Amino acid sequence: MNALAAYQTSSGEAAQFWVLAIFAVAGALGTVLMRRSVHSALCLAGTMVILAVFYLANGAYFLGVVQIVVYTGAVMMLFLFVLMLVGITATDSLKETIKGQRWWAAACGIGFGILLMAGIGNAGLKDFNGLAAANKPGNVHGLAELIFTKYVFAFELTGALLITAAVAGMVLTHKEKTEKPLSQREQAANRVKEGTHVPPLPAPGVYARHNAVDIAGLLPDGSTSDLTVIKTLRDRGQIRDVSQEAVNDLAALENRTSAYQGRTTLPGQAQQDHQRAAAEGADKAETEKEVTK
Amino acid sequence: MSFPLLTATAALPALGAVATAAVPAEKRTVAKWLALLVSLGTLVLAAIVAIRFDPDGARFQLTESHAWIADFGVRYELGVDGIAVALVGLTALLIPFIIAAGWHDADPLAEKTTSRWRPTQGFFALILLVEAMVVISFLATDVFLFYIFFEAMLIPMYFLIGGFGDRAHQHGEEEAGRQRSYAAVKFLLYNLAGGLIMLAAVIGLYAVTSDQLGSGTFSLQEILQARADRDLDIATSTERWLFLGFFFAFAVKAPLWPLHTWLPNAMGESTAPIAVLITAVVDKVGTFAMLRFCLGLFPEASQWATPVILVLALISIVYGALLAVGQRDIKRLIAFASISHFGFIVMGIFAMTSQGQSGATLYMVNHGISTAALMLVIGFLISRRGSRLIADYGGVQKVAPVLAGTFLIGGLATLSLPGLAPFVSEFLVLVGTFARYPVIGIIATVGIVLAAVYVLVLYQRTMTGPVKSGLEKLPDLRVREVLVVAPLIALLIGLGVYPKPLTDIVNPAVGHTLSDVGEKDPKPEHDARGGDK
Amino acid sequence: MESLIGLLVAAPLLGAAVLLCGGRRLDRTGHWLGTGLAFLSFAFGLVLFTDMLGKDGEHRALHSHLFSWVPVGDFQADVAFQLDQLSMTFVLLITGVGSLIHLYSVGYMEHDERRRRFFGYLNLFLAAMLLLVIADNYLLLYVGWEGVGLASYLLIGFWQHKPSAATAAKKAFIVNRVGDFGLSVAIMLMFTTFGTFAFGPVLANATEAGESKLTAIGLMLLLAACGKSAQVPLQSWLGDAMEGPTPVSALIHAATMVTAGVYLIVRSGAIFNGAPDAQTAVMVVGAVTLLFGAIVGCAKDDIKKGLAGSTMSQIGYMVLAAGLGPIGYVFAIMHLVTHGFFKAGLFLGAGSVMHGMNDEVDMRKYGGLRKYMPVTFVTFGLGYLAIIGFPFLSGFYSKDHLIEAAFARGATQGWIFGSVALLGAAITAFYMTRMMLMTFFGEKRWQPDENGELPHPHESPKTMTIPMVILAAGSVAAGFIFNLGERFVHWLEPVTGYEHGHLPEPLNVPLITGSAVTAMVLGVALAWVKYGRRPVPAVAPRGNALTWAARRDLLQDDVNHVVLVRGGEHLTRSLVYLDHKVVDGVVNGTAATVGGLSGRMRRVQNGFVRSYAVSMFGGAAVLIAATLFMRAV
Amino acid sequence: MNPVNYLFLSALLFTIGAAGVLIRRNAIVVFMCVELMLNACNLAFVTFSRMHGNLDGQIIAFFTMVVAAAEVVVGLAIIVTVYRSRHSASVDDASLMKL
Repeated sequence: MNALAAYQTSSGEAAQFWVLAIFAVAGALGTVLMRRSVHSALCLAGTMVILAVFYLANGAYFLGVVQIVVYTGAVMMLFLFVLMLVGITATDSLKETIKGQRWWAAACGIGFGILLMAGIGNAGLKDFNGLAAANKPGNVHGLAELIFTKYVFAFELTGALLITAAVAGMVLTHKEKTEKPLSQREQAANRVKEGTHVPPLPAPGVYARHNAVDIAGLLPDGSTSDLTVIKTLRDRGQIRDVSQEAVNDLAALENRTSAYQGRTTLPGQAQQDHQRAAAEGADKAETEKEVTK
Repeated sequence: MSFPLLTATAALPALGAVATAAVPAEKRTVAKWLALLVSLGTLVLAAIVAIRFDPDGARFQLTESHAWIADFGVRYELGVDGIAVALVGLTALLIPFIIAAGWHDADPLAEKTTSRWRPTQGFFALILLVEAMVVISFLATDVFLFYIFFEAMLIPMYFLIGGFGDRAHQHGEEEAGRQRSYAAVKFLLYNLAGGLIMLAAVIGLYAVTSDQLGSGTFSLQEILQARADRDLDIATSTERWLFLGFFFAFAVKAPLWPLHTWLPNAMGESTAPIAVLITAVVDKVGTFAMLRFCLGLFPEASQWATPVILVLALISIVYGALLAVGQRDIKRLIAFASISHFGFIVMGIFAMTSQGQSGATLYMVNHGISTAALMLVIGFLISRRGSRLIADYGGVQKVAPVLAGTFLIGGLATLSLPGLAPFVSEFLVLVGTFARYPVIGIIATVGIVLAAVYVLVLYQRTMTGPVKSGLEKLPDLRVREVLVVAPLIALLIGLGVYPKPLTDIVNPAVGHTLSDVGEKDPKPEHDARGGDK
Repeated sequence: MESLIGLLVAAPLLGAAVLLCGGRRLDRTGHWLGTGLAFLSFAFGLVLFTDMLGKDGEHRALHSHLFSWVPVGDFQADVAFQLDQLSMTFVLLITGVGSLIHLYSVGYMEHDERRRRFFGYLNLFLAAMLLLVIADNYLLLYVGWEGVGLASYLLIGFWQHKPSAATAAKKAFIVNRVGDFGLSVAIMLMFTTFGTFAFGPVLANATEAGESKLTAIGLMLLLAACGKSAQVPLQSWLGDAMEGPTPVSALIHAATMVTAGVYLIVRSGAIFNGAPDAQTAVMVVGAVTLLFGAIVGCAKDDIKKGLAGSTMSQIGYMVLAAGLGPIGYVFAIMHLVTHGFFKAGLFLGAGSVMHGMNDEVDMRKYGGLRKYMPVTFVTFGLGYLAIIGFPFLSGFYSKDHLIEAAFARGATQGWIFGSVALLGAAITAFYMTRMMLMTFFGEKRWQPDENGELPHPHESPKTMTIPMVILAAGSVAAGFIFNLGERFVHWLEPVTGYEHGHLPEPLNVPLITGSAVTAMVLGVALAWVKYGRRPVPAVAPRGNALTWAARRDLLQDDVNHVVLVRGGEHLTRSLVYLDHKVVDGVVNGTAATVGGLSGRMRRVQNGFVRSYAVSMFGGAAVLIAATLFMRAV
Repeated sequence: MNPVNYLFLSALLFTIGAAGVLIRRNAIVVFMCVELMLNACNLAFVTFSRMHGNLDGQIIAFFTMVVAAAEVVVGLAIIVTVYRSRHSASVDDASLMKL
């Protein structure tokens, strides 16, 4: 490997580069284009391993190993863990929702890539020293010397950063219950204390007028009780109010009955009676609602 | 180091504003009296400044100077010349009247004992805050210091315009709120735009001074001195650009045609005392600054721009008067009349004669007083009837003769009747302009005819004729209201008959300004005074 | 003595202040206070007059410097008075007639609940008018000038509840303002030309300034005089001004204020002497107004408007005389004084008639009043004789001299203006006779008023008749006294110059006097034929086109209305529209454009992180491109 | 072969990673693309190290890795938290700042 300090690399390395580079790029493309995130993660892992090989080829032995152990081993595993948490089967819809996003991304990407490469090509990087001298005492040795002398403060800071990150990770993901959950008894006591609905909710279908779930049942006094409708519908405001229709139907029915039986109740009067009852019922229902709130 | 009188004059209302704002919610009356007392105290301080000021002494007196932002040469520099004394006096004089006139303007509509909302305290605190800022703008001799308060004034004014309007509005409360916020935003945007352009010019000035003097400075006195010693010689084109930057801001504030359209909205939608505050006090900073900064800092450019500015001023005069004739809303009418008057002031300043500039300074004072008198009476009238439309009034003279009488005197002052103060200043401006620009002077004189038209048409439509239905029970002025208006009228007459104390203070300052610009009064063709004087 | 000059003004000014600020407490006594102060001022005037008579002609002028008013640089305006013979004449006329009219008003305004204020305004007028005539510079004169305008405005519009009165007052003030424009410009011209505008230096050095300057000043002064003295083309306000109470018409719109223009021209004689073109303009204005007023006077059925036309015409005479130069100044002033007597008397008589006739002003509804109001009839009759120039009454002397002076001008101008003056005399006789016949002679044409009551004409109370009698005596005797030994001429000579005796060409004075008397007789005869012999119809006949036009003030109001009022309305309305749409529109348009653009730009801010990332990425690409480009260059 | 080719590869990978950040919506994949970009940078650093003949470039790459590790910890923790509250790992759903 000492021969690397040349302007040209060895042909072995060249062959290795051209073969692996293709795979690296393919892996990168796979990361971006795979629908399933697990596949993306695996592609990325592949690319990282190839990069580790490149590091080794470039004389960065320590980094190559670290790349495999830390990156491919630990970080990618972390990704996979999170993928498990979030749902491994989740597939991304590849349909773009933002108008023009793909085109812009493609244009910018291609433009950026071409410009960057043109920049590198233009840079005139003729100076190629190789690491033979630097790696003489051993790569790890050289790195350690630099880290613990020249970059010691940066190193200490990264240490602090890592600790902070660890703490942050714990704080963010940890959800602690600070209070004991209330028992049923305590909940009941609270209800009484707050003066909200003390007795149990009316059973569904109390004096039901209808078998649809969104129609409130009738209370004994003829008014409707919204509490008989399930909470979801109540919250959405989807209670169907047919009380007046029902009352009118009832009035008509009674009238017909009276007429059939030859009773003397005036139709209008009966209707009025019912309407009054309905109105009182509505009032009561309103007060009830307020109480519930 | 003697007692910092000028700082005290500006600081007292500022502290008063804080104290007023801190008064508890239910003690509204305390807040009102506190604000009134503070404004009266400021008046006393202003009077002491006027007494201690020696007209024949140095140009800037009672000066105070402290380093402030040393890195940029910004100093806390205060000083008064005669013009500033006159205008500080005007401000300190008018604020108590504004406060007294607006006594009930900010009372909450319904008594809410638990409310933490304190509109009354806020209203009076904001007025005092504006006073403090206006005073310090008049006193500042450091361009940067001036700029800060010139701009900061917008904040309390914005709230005063947008937050407190007339109780009654012909289109209902909701529409009134919309109009009000429109007016407030318009006021803010116009003045902000002007101010930002000025900021660029202020920075440009700093760049020029630091380039030529070694260290940059904003101090007016230093710049004047350097200019006199020929250390500072701003390149012609640079000077013109800087001048335009300054002038634009002041022309918006003044307001000069065609930058005037914010004024009718702002004056129309705010309550009468605030309308007075806008036109009689705050706008004066613009014309004052033209006189002090535009002419002092950029004499050559001022001369260069004079023809255009005079024409704009002339358009303002005639245009404002014509539009006043066509208004249907009383307050907007007064606003357009004010635009016409500001045209006179600007014309006087740029006529570059001692008559013109002394006249313009007197005009600022007199216009303040006369507009205050007229506008406050109109405010009392509007608060009684609840409408600003001229068509809703008629025959007021019969039911409320005192109100009509004071209204008429205010109106006559607005049309510059000889014997009342505005006549002196208007005639001086006209004479001063005529001496150098006869044609412009003559056309401007047409303004006095138009002034008669709009004032008398307004008086005729509102005060005379048969009593309009709904006005039969209109109460006449109450004691508080008479107390507000009577001193103003007395001042109008007093300054109309004996303006000499004021001219004595103003004349030397105008002389300095004229020598800054390097202009002398034109000599009469056949001096006939030889043996006589 | 000098301090008395200030008191002349101070007395009525104090009255005005006390009466206007005094409140209801003074309602019962206020009018006597006002009248007393007017008489006090008259007394001061008399004291000063006797003092003045005791001095040599050239040294009679008094000067009094009160204080420096507006000192700014070269502009030095002082509050200073100058009382010379010309001013003295006016002071006596103003305070004398003024006091009488105060007295008259005590009776005339007895039933008006706002009488106190009326006297306040009258006092204010007296103060302003006195200030006008005793000021020693043009700027102070201007103060008095506008002051009388204000008083006139307040008094014309005294019955403000009548829209017609309010409109008339406004019109008077605004038209006067047009005149004031002229006075302002004249003062400015004086300041730039002479460096001062005090009478002394300006008039003494007038000849030094070039003729063109003097002409400009003169024309501007003429414009001012036209406004105040109701001369064509600014005459339209005077007829409407009759909406005011009659004493006001007598004092302000006949005897004193409207003659201020004549005072101004005579006072500025030195300027006009150096500007022949301006003088010609003055004469033309005078001559035109003379005929204009006379023609209008012939057609009016409203007694006060008829008298107003007459006033206009008589002031036309004075202006014409003032335009003649030093020859005419004295006669202008003399006619002014005699006119002050008889016209005030006539107005007071008219007021007395109206007082008796339930405020009816239409002469066609009068008739045969001489039996019911003997004192009024006699005093009115004497005034009538004086105005038509009946021999040896005051109007005869003053008008006759005036016509002579016009002819003395010589050449074509002299003939034209002389003939106009003669024609005017004939028309004057015609319309005054018509007025006399319609009011006091013929049968009763009384109409019930709106309450259905027929008027009960009766003689007016003493407070009203006494002033009428005094004024009638003045109209009879003043001319004769003034003319005795050319007394009036010698009195004014030091002010107006001495040239009146030196007529440029020999004139046939008896012939001119004869023609004037003949013209008068012709006018009276024609009127008698038309209105004396036949009964006067109670409803005005249609008449010919000239009558129709004359009834409408020769259409001048219509022209004003169409050109100025309508035009002005359209102008202001379109300007209001423009201001809203264009001036404001530009700014609002800018705001709307910025708002619209921002609305578009806002869509870029769609809230998606990826979208922002694209822009970052694009930005990075641009940065690289820029770096490469810069390196390449 | 010229070692500059490593740099071209690095640029290519970086661009691909960036494009992935732009077009993917799953937060985790976006994150992986960020990692790809970081790795591309590391490759460049290592190559530079070799070119210059000293180890400073490798040190920088080393630090990058440490920081990336820290970033991954925090970033994934955030993703998990967001997922808990919104039941979605799509970056487009976190658009509360949109008007």
